Amino acid sequence: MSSYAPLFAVIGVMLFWVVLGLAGLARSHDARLVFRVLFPLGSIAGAILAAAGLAGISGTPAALVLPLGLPGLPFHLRLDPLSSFFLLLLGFAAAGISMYSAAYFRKTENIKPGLIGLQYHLFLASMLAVCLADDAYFFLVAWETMALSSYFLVITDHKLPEVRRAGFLYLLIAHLGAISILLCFGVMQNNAGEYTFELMRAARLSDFWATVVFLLALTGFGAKAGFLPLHIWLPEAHPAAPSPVSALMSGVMLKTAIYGLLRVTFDLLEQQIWWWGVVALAIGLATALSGVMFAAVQTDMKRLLAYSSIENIGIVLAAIGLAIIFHAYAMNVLAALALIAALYHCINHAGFKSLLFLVTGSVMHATSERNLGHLGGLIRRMPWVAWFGLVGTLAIAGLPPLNGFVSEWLLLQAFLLTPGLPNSYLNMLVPVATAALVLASALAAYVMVKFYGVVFLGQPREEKLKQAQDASNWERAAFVWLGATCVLLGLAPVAVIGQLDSVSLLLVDATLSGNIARSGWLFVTPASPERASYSAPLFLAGIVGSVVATFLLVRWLYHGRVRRAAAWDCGYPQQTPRMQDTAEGFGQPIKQIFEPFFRIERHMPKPTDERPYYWSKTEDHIWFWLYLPVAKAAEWVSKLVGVLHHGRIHLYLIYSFVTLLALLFLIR
Amino acid sequence: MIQFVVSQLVQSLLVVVSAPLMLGWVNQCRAWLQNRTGPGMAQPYRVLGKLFVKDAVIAHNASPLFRLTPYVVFGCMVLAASIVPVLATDLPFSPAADVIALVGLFALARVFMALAAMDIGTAFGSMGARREMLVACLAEPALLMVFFTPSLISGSTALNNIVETLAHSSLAIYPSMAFAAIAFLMVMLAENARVPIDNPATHLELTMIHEAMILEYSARHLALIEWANAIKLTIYSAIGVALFLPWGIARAGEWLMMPLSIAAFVAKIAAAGAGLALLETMSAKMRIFRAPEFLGMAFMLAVLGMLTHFLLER
Amino acid sequence: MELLLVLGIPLLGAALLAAVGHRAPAAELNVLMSLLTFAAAAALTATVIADGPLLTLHELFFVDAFNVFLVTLTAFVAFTTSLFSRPYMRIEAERGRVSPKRLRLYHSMYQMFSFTMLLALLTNNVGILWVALEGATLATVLLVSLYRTPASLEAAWKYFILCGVGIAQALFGTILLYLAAERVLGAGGTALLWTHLDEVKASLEPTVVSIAFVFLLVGFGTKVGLVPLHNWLPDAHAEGPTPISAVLSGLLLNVALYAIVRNKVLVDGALGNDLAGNLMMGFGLLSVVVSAFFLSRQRDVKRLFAYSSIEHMGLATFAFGMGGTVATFAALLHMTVHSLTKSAIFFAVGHAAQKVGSQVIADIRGLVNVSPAVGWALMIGGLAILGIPPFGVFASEFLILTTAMHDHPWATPILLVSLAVAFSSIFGKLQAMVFGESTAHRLPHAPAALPVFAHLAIVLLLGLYVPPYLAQWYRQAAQMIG
Amino acid sequence: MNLPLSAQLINLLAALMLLIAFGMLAQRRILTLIHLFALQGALLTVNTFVVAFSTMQTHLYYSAVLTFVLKVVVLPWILHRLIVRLNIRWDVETLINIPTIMLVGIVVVILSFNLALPISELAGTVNRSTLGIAMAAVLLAMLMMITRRKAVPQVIGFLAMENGLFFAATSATYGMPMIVELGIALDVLVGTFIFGIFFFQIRETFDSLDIHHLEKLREK
Repeated sequence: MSSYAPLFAVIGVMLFWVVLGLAGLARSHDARLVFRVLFPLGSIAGAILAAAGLAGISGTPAALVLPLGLPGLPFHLRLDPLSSFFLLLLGFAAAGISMYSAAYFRKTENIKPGLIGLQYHLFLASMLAVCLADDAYFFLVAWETMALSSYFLVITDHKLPEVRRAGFLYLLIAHLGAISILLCFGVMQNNAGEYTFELMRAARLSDFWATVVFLLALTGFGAKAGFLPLHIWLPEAHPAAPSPVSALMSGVMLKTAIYGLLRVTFDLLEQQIWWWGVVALAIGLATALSGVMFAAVQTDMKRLLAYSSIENIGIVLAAIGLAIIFHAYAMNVLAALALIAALYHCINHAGFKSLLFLVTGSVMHATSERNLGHLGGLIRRMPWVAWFGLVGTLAIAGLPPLNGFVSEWLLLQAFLLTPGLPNSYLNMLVPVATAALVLASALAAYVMVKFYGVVFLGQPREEKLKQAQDASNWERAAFVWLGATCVLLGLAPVAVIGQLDSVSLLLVDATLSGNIARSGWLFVTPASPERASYSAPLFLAGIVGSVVATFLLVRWLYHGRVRRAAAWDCGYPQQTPRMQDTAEGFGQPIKQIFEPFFRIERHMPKPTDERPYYWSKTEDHIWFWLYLPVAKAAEWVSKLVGVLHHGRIHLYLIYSFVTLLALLFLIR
Repeated sequence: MIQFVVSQLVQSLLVVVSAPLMLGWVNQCRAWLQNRTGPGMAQPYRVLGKLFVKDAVIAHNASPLFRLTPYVVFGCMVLAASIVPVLATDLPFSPAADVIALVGLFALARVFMALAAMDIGTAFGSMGARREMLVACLAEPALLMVFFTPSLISGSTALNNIVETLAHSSLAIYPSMAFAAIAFLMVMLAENARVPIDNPATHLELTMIHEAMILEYSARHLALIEWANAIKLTIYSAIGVALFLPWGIARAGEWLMMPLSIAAFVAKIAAAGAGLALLETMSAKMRIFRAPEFLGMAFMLAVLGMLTHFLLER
Repeated sequence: MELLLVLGIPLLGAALLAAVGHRAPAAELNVLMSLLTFAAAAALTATVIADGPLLTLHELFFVDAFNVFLVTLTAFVAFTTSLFSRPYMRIEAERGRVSPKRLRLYHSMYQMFSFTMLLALLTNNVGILWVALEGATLATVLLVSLYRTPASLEAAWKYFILCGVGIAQALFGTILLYLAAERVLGAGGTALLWTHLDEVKASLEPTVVSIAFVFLLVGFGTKVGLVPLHNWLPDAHAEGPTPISAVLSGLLLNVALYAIVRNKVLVDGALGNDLAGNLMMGFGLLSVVVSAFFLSRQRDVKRLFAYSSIEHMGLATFAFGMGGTVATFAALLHMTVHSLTKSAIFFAVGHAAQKVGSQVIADIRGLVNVSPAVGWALMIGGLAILGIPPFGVFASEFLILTTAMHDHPWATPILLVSLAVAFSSIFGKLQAMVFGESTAHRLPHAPAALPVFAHLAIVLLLGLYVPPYLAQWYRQAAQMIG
Repeated sequence: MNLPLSAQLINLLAALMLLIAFGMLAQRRILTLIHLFALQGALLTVNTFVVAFSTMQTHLYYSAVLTFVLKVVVLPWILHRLIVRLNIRWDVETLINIPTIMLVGIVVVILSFNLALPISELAGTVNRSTLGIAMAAVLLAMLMMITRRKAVPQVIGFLAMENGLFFAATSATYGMPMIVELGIALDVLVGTFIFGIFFFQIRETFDSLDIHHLEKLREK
């Protein structure tokens, strides 16, 4: 197999997706064609892409130049391990999600099938192009196309004002990010109309300009990934979008930002400075913590998942920061460890977050409810959705032996290895950072218990929930696909890390394979067997074994008589669903403990109210401390400027007169 | 190889079987301290036996998850028991899971417990689940930080390696371990639903945490859960003694050391149990919203432990 | 020969339409004339491609890489705009906003305007250039006040006075240039011929030339709409008929900028320092910033896009000011794509305003629901003008910003802020107009979708693929402008 | 100073130009304004003749004639007709009071002289200092446009500006090439006509020529 085969396969998939979109547009109102044929085809293409990506990771880099683009700046494409990895991620997620969308959109009212198909497949194709681009112009074209197509998907039902608001916020921040990425490339280019990544790799930058590049990249990609404080669009846009789109945005699109950050920081810049890592680490942890805290107090399930995406992205950023620190001190193996933890977490998150968003999609279709306060007890009505939801929940809560645990385990190992650093301040920093990280993951478990418990367990809080239908076959297939990925990623870390080695070799020129291989395929030993090791298969075997053994033992020793009766609950007579904890109630303790971090509006009923009710609104300080003031300032300035256009022609003549005289003075 | 498996099984079974005894011992000590003649150390066994023969009563709307949970919880605890070095540090299973995985294991059990508690949809169930998760999400990081201090000292996160280093390296005083020990004690109280966070002996509605979660369980399911809790308590004590007074534990393959180490283990565990009882009798249960402060303190101490390690011991 | 056709046909058209402009087929005649002009321009372009720059009729006319593509562009936009104006003006007439007499004036002046534009572009004589630009003002000023509403009258008056004064300053600049030139070239005709001036530019007297450039910049800058000389622009765009807004934004501003750049070449040659460049960068930045902040407070959709024209002209001026091959290339590209995109937007806006019966943004809602063509055209055009890839505007802004980042990093924060503000202001209004619940209703005549989408298609093409000969021109022109 | 007679003559005329410019700046009555404008045109004509005579440039004669026809006969006549039609003979308002305008004017003149100094040093023509005066005339005309409240004086100011330019063209340089001059003349003529049309439109819309009616288009 020549090294070009994967590249051509990938390009083929990209074109195929575009063609699918256009085909849908051609027969715009033919729902059958679009959803029964085009989306499944797209999903198959996704699987092919995943395979190509897998092949590309281990393959040698292959480059290609298209005869498009600006004069002197044709589109450069390149497939190297890094891009292959993210293409793999895109591929498997897209395969599952397209499968799901085929069923989902068919059930959605008043949408134009062709339009949705076009936007959806353009979105996929542009994400693919982002990972494939090898020059600044093509990269940005793909990048903005991605933003644009996803924007149109977000505002699918644009008649709701809040949806439009969400879309506007999203595209605005995305555009800001794009501009600062553009400027970052502007610094790296050599000002001869040459914008290929090759030349940027070759370019040597002073420390100052390198820092400028890094900060611009951090801002630009952070706007897309949702780093603090640029994350506010995320919890707005995800609930607004249709669920498969939220799944794609959260599972894949955020990762393209991570891809860009890695590409610029480790590939295009040849040296890093240690304090960049500290900055990234700090921002990452802050993002993770705030994300998970806000997730804990949400009452809308998609907002909750959106905030949890922010948390996961924060963890990834923290890992990248650690990698930067290690790499800056030329401790490349440790850098590789941190980097692999980051990448591993990316792909894990793609798996379980897509799964969970799809689950919410099915729930919404079955119940037309998004508010946790009106759900509950669905495990009895929709077992498929519920059990795969459980898989996703356990995975995202970082519980062994599923995949979420592996990446957090690797990351913690990386943290525990920091004492090797020559910089004592950093050593002091490590315990705090570790603490924050662990706290975040513990809170994540809290959040997910809340999510799953309130949606699927307990008694249904509304009558209509009793008529909820379980997922259709297409949706089940998607669940199986993604759920299986989560399990496999959890069970075969050694194999995955083996694949990731070529990426870490590319970025920080070191691999873990030496350490990993030392104790066979069964054990993950990042540093050495004595130091730390983890074996998911054995672990699973242990749990399953002991559970089964216990079960059989109990069965064999004692009778299995079971009586059904009303719930006891300390003997309280009638139990109504309203007695269970609501989502708000479940989040209450977190709200109380971390009160200063929230901006809480409470409305307390007065004793005299006839119809007393209580509500509280929890908002983000950042919105009020950062965004509103900026908006106000802009408004103020524009009011100021507006005076210029005063309507009196004499005034205008005076402008011209004065300008003339001023310039005449100037040039003398 | 074979003797490894044997020692593995011996240690795990020892913990699993002797766990109720430990519980009984603690209760007995409490009885003595309160000038009561206690029910006797075998009481927990009797309780378990009785529960096992009873018919299980389950709420109408209980889902399969509800019935699965007791087995999962019990299985997790058994597995945990096989990770922690009790008598000797040669555990063939320990490479499969280090301290982080151990914490993960506890978390897994806890999450299932909480979900099962929410499954029936009673007021107390969800309240208990919420409080349990709250306590846990503060205790778990503290616990992990506690583990990190010794693992930084010993340069390993595998529990048996840690214990090996601590036990058999030339005797060194680790100030950081003092912080870690106090933090660990606090976490242990919280995680095992002991006073001052929770009171295992109460069914007073508004104060209970753990009991509230298992209200709906009966018969064998209840038995499994109670047993699992006993194992958990034992494991915690075992970890405590293994980390903070590791002396006398047998090195890999030292069969002659075995009897000695058994004696040492029993003695240490007994002491720990007595100490626990004493602590419980002396302190009063605190309000649920004081718990975060308590655990926050534990968390801070653990972090301080790591800091002091960097400060003084490198 | 083609050259004479290019100039002759619109002149003829002006005469014809002055005679029969009020009859029924006037609009078609207008289209026909514009089409012929465009054909002639295309032929001219072909010959220039074939055998290089062209200097004819006693050196009175001069076609090189710089103006040939502007000529084609002008003829093309004039043609498409005439296509658009056919249904548009018919609807206006049926609504009784314009009488047949005024239609005659409109059509004949439309042709006259494109004649002056082409003359300004083609002439080699700096004086004629001035005359043509003044002529353009005269041709359009009565069209701005076509509706005879108080507002339109006021707009026209301001347009006339301000541009008149500006153009007078430009004339003074031209005279000074002549004064400087005649000492080198001697009195008489040749001293105003750009080709000759270009040869001897190095030996022109610096002080005179610098003062001359100030007058020229302020004078022509008024027509380009550089802040603070821009005040006529939004009024004229908002109050005139939409086709006129389209050609004002699409053509007039370009040609005025062209005049400035032509003179900049001479001035750079004479001064040898980058005074001219710095002045232009200053004006450019000022225009971008101020117009960006103006955008957010607009209530009238045509004013909104008028200000965005100011912003983009400022960007182009800034790029020309930076100099260097890449930046100049970008500036030329920007002129092209901006005039295409902006005129397309004005087409869409015109139809939208007719559907709703109001130019007020708050009244225009949910266009996609009623007429997807207009709605999507407005949305896509707006996104294109906001510099979203893969449209051509993004290509030029990409080059401009990256170059700025490399050469003048201090300017980029200003640009960043302005672009962000502009984006939020325009896009917020755009989204509200295109999506959401609808207020628009059907029209008696089908909207002219062809010109809009033709323009947008070309802009899209230019973002993804610039034809080699076009790129070649840009390069040559960039070389020449330096 | 021993300049040739022609040069002295031209300088004299230049001085007169400046005088008239100030006169227009100070003038309140429209009718007088128009007369002053015509006078300025006459000066221009004479000046052009002198230049043409002294430098033997035949095409300047044509332009002199052109100037005479346009600026002494046609434009004043049109303006006169206009104000008769619109009967606005007495117009007294300026935005700022006259003395202040005068002061500003002085400043402008000084500035333009300063600017013109280096140029006129090297102006190769018989008359050196006229350029400064021309520039001054232009700027003063502009000042006049700024300060007048009604439409007609603004237009006269505009035309006076053209005069200044023309003066610069003829006296500083030996006149522009003929074709350009024709173009300029045409533009001026058409411009005046359009101004006329405007007067009527404004008049019929606002029934007054006061410009403060034309201040509605503004940022609210």
